[in-house]
Amino acid sequence: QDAKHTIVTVVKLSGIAWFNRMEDGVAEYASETGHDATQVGPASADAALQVQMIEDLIAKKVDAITVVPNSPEALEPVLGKALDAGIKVIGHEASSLENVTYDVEAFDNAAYGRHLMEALAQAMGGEGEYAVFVGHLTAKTHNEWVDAAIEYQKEKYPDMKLVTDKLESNEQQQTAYQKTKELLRTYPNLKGIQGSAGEDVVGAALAVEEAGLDGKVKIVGTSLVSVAGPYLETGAIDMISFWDPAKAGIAMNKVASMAIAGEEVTDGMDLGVEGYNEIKLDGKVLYGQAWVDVTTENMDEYDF
Amino acid sequence: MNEEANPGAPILQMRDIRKAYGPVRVLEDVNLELREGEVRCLAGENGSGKSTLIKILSGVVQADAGTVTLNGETLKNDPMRAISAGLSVIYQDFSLFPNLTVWENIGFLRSVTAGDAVHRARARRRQAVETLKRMQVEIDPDAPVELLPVASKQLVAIARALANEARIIVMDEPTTALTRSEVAHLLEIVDALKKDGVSFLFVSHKIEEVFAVCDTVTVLRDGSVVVEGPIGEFDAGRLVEAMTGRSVDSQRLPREESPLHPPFLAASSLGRRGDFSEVELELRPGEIVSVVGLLGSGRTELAQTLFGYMNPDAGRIQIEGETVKFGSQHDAIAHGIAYVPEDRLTEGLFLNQPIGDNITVSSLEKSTSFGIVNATALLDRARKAVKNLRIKTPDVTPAVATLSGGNQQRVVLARWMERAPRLLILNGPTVGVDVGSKREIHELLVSLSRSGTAVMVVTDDIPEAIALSDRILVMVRGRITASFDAATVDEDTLYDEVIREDRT
Amino acid sequence: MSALARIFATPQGIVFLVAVLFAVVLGLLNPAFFTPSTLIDLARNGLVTGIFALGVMMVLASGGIDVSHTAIGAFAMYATMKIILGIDLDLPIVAYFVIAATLGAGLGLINGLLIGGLGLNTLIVTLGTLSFFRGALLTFLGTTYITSVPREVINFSRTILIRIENAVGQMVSLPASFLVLVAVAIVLAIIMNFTLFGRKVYAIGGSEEAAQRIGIRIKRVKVMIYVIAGAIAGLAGMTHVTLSRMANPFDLVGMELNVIAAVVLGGARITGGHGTVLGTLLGVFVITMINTTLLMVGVPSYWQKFVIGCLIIVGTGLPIIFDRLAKHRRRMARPLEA
Amino acid sequence: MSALARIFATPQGIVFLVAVLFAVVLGLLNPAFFTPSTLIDLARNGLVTGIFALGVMMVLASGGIDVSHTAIGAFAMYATMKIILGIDLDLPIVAYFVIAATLGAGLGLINGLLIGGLGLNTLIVTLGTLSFFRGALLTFLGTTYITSVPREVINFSRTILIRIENAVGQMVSLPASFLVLVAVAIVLAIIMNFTLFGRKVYAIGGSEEAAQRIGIRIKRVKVMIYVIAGAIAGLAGMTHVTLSRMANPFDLVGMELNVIAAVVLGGARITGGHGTVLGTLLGVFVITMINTTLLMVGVPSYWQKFVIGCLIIVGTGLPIIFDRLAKHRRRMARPLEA
Ligand SMILES: Nc1ncnc2c1ncn2[C@@H]1O[C@H](COP(=O)(O)OP(=O)(O)OP(=O)(O)O)[C@@H](O)[C@H]1O
Ligand SMILES: Nc1ncnc2c1ncn2[C@@H]1O[C@H](COP(=O)(O)OP(=O)(O)OP(=O)(O)O)[C@@H](O)[C@H]1O
Ligand SMILES: [Mg+2]
Ligand SMILES: [Mg+2]
Repeated sequence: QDAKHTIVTVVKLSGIAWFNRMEDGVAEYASETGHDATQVGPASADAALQVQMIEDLIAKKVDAITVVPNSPEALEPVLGKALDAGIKVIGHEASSLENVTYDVEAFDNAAYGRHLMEALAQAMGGEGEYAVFVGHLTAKTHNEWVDAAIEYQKEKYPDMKLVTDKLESNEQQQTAYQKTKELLRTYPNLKGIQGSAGEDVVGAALAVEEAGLDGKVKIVGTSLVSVAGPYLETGAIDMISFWDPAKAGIAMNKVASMAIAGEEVTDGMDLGVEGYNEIKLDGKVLYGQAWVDVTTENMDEYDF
Repeated sequence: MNEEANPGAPILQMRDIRKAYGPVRVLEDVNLELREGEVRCLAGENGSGKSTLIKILSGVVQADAGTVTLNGETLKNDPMRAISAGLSVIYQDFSLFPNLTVWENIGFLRSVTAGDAVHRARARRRQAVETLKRMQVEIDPDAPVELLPVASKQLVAIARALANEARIIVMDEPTTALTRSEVAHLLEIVDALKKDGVSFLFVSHKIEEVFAVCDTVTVLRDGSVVVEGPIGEFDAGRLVEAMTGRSVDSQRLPREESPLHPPFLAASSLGRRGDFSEVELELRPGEIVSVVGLLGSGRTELAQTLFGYMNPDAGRIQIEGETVKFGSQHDAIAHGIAYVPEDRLTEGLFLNQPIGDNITVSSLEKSTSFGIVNATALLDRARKAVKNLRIKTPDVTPAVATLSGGNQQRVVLARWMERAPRLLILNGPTVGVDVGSKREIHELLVSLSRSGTAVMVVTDDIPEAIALSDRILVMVRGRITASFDAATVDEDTLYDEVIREDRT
Repeated sequence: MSALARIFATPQGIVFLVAVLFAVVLGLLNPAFFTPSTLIDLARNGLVTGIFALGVMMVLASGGIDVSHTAIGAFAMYATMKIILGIDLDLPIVAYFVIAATLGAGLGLINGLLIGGLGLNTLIVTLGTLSFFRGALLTFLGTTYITSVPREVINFSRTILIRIENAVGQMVSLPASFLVLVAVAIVLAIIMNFTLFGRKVYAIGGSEEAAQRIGIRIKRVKVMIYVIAGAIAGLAGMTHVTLSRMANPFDLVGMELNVIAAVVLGGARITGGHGTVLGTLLGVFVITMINTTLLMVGVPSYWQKFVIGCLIIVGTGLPIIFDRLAKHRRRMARPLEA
Repeated sequence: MSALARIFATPQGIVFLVAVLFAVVLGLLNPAFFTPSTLIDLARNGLVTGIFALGVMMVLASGGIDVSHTAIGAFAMYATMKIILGIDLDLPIVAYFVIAATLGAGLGLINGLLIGGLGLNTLIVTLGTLSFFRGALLTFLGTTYITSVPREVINFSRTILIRIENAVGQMVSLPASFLVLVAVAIVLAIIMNFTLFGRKVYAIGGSEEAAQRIGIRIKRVKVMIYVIAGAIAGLAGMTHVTLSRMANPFDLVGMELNVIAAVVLGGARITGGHGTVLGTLLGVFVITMINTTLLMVGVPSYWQKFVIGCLIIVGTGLPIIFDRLAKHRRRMARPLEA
């Protein structure tokens, strides 16, 4: 490849383990291909800050922007502006985005949500009260997971019962902790919690442990070993799942490069990234099968 | 220098003190000495540099040149060192802590000088109570200072200085808010302490106090010492002449008789619970009426009620025959009434804003058309007022805070005169004003009154009342007990009437 | 004092110099910086902060402080959109701004009554109403984005005042909402400098007690100040909608300290009595420049906080140090004999 | 005045009564509220706010304001963890707190020197350092969570003072870090009431000019105030780590207005000179109760903001109204003749 592309990945929030790992992937991609691939993100998970960053990137005239939006709707106008300026836009965790060239999803969100619910139901023995967390009520992906999970539970595990509306953690461990405590007091028979943001399960596990309920309240959700490790170890968290953000980062950048070069992405194609070997293309959205389950047993295999 | 007058070594020496604020030279080569047991009066007109000299002495303000030696030790611009060397200052503005109790205010100075690490609440409170008892004043030691009236605050400031067992006490106009009997007590205490070897530096514009208590006098004029010597070498006339550079008449101001106009404001059976009752009052254009009385006699409340600041509970107020009801002071202002408060420092002035703005701020409407203010017209008016009232300032742009107390008072007056009020009520109009300026302010008020303004003055300065007014009302415990023609009454009669209730 | 020294002796001067220095460094690092398009970009980015800041400046000049302005802005913008979508009428865009300003004025009235009427401390009241207005918005009006904004808003946000091409061939445009800032700035400058009301605001900021004694109806003036500040905040909120083309009830709140920082950098004093429209705009410009251009030269975003923190401290600290030095030098320059 | 009326006439009184009322309503809605476990829960939840609030109270008493305390806390906690993980020594948990307090004191010293030494406005300085400390933390120390906190911290956070079972069989426990709050409260109460330093703080808050004139070395005292406040903020940061078992550099900052609200509800005045340890703890208790228990009765979380906003306004407004009424009544009770 002779042309050097400038690709910037805009993440929800910089500094948290999840996106640090994604940054590793972006860096790996940069060093392997020689493209100028970098990652930026705001200090707080705020759509307005992302808008501002993208405005700046448009001004800098990068070749492609890959973005993990805090709120897809809020970003539509500025992403449209980017497309108008001839910049390729690749989304992630935002299959509803319209102003994108492509959107890369690690997996079909509904399938992933069902997968998590299955794990929670197994742990709870198929019955009892449970609650669900999302990072933000406006985060599309989290809501898709959770909605599919709830639907799956109603169909398959009628003895389980969702006690309250989706809870919002603002992707903060403290908030998740606080709300879990309140949950436990309000619904003393609670037996399960499903988290969506990486911090949800950690906050929930701390509250559950403090209430002396570890083992009794099952916790399953999306997180990383580096975040949830101590609680996986003690068994306060039963299982975490994730997709490797590094791999997602590479996949996004790869798709971005292809788009810049004018190459076509096709159904069933192999991106050459683990978990994205046989992608499913649905309109502008392409899905991999890239989820990973971690429990006490296999947690040592992951160092991020 | 008159060494014989006070044998003994000087415990305080100020040498060649020089100070300038920007281009203004406030003090030039001032020398001052104080011996053990000496009471020295520091006299001078407003703005002659008395307060500044005191602030340099106490280390609050740094001199540009010169030395201050206390007990042989040279002080270096540090209030703490000065205080521990035995200096206590009663500042013109009191410098109290409004949030703390009376006793803690009194005891604080002592705690600081003693270098206490722990807060010795009980001991300090006891000392404070003793000091108050010694001064024969009744103030609740546990009351927060912010709730006290001005006079009590001044007494607390004095108590703080006395409680510190200081060797030198500086009093910058300590009696401005006090009544005669309180002043008498204070002077007794000064006498007693003097016998114990305590020295005093005493600033007052009340000439009779100076002669009553001082041994020696230093007179400042425009920042330089003009005369200095034992009090015996002076009489009132000479002292005033030294201060002002001219002779000032202390007699009743001459004035042309003005025809009897119908009253501008008349009050009948006016009463306010707990403050005053059955007040009958007529204020006429061309007449100056003084209301004299002791602290707490209700004079201030009466004045404020006439200004709409408080509501009366009984009786009525008529303006030019029409009964009126003031909802707030704005209604009074709308009727052409102006009020000059007694506490000019906190209530009257925007200290950090230019002199010009302070003068014109209450009469902006005069230079306003269609809501838009004409800035040049304002400036012109301010300059004219500064000239008319002889306010000592190079221009109208410096902040009012840079003026001396007496000049600040003139700014307050200038402001109200800009409004051309129909009735001007003044509460202690010459508090802290030097004799020369006082006379000028009196002259101003008389000419204002002759030009058709009704003037009411609330004061406890009996000579002032006689010099200034046409009619004098005496207020005792909320009632007007006597009315005198100022041209014929003498000081003693008036004073007897004022304290009548005290004796019975 | 030389001219330079005199400039250095005021907070605005320092801030201005730092801004120039900053711009020069940026320009060296990225030559694209010195183009008209950068200026337009900054003007656009500082729009909402600028409008908020003008209202806050007036409050500061009166000796108060207002931290509730962002909550007022958010409430006004969201309520306006709800109302308009509710009545379903084709109103001109001016009507939107009028509604938002009116709502803002209404909320400002609450501040004003508490502060002017009851005489409560301004920081406490606005801390309370910041929480109160925001809570009311989220509890009673809603928590969902309104993305289906009326056509008028979209049209207005597409109306462009200036559009120029930058160095790399992209369009940079100044939206019509910039006129809102211009209008607020001009009107406020007239109010503050040429009307009796403006004088009274500065007088109250100088000394409340004194203002009262001379017959200024402090209560009325204060109520008026907060009503105007509220209306301005409402305009800022509405402007925000026209820029983002959606109404997000979670927006705006959180930027209040940033706005106050801009106003203070612009020379208004927290102790009251001082503050100018021009200074405030300068402060906003500097803060915006730092916030949005550091990224352009590849500096990580956390540096912004660091730099703004430094600037606030240096901008208020240096003038004092210079002042002291100058005083000392003047004293030393005088002859020893008086 | 009756006893009740007298209580109503102070802000703390109002706040206390509202808190009681609130608790009664909560208890009626959810009988589980009136159990010792609720109290323990509240104590645990208000821990960090409480420690911060005590430092802020001292600053308010001196007539200043400190909005940088959360940034100091975050910096101290994160730097402490970095240092300890860096040196890799087995230190007792006390050492952690000592390090955090020392770091906090160091940052407080910066505030103190700017405020005391240069005489800058406290709100401006701490606004600046809030931004500055936070920027420095994220720029120079790092932005990643530290989840692998040392064993000592985990052990300490598992050390329990009281553990009781609540009505539904769950454990509610008061962690040992509660002792940090108790210690800070006791030490501060002693400082403020029984040392001359504490009295000087109130004196400066009452009138700086007067304090200087009677020989209080204002600069020194002010520097000391911000150093102590910084140390307290450092302790709060470290306490936060022992509660959350991880060090997140993004935590804490953002709660500063909440802390100030608590202090003000507790009777400290923003104009200086007033404020007590007990009042502050009461304020924190009330804020915490509202923040954490509304969900128990099924009220959506945005109501919290609304309620706290109301409380701040009512808590500061009602006493003034009552005071006016009482004064009027007292006057009316006097006979008509003077
Ligand atoms: N901080 C200041 N800045 C500038 N000028 C000042 C300042 N303080 C005092 N001055 C000026 O110094 C001169 C002396 O003031 P000072 O207060 O010492 O007078 P004073 O003799 O005490 O008068 P009074 O009897 O009215 O109290 C005045 O002309 C005043 O304007
Ligand atoms: N804010 C206050 N709180 C409590 N008591 C007060 C307050 N203000 C005044 N008083 C009391 O009211 C009485 C009247 O005080 P005030 O000083 O107003 O009297 P006055 O007649 O104006 O005398 P003067 O003019 O000499 O000051 C005093 O006994 C004083 O203690
Ligand atoms: Mg003086
Ligand atoms: Mg009085």
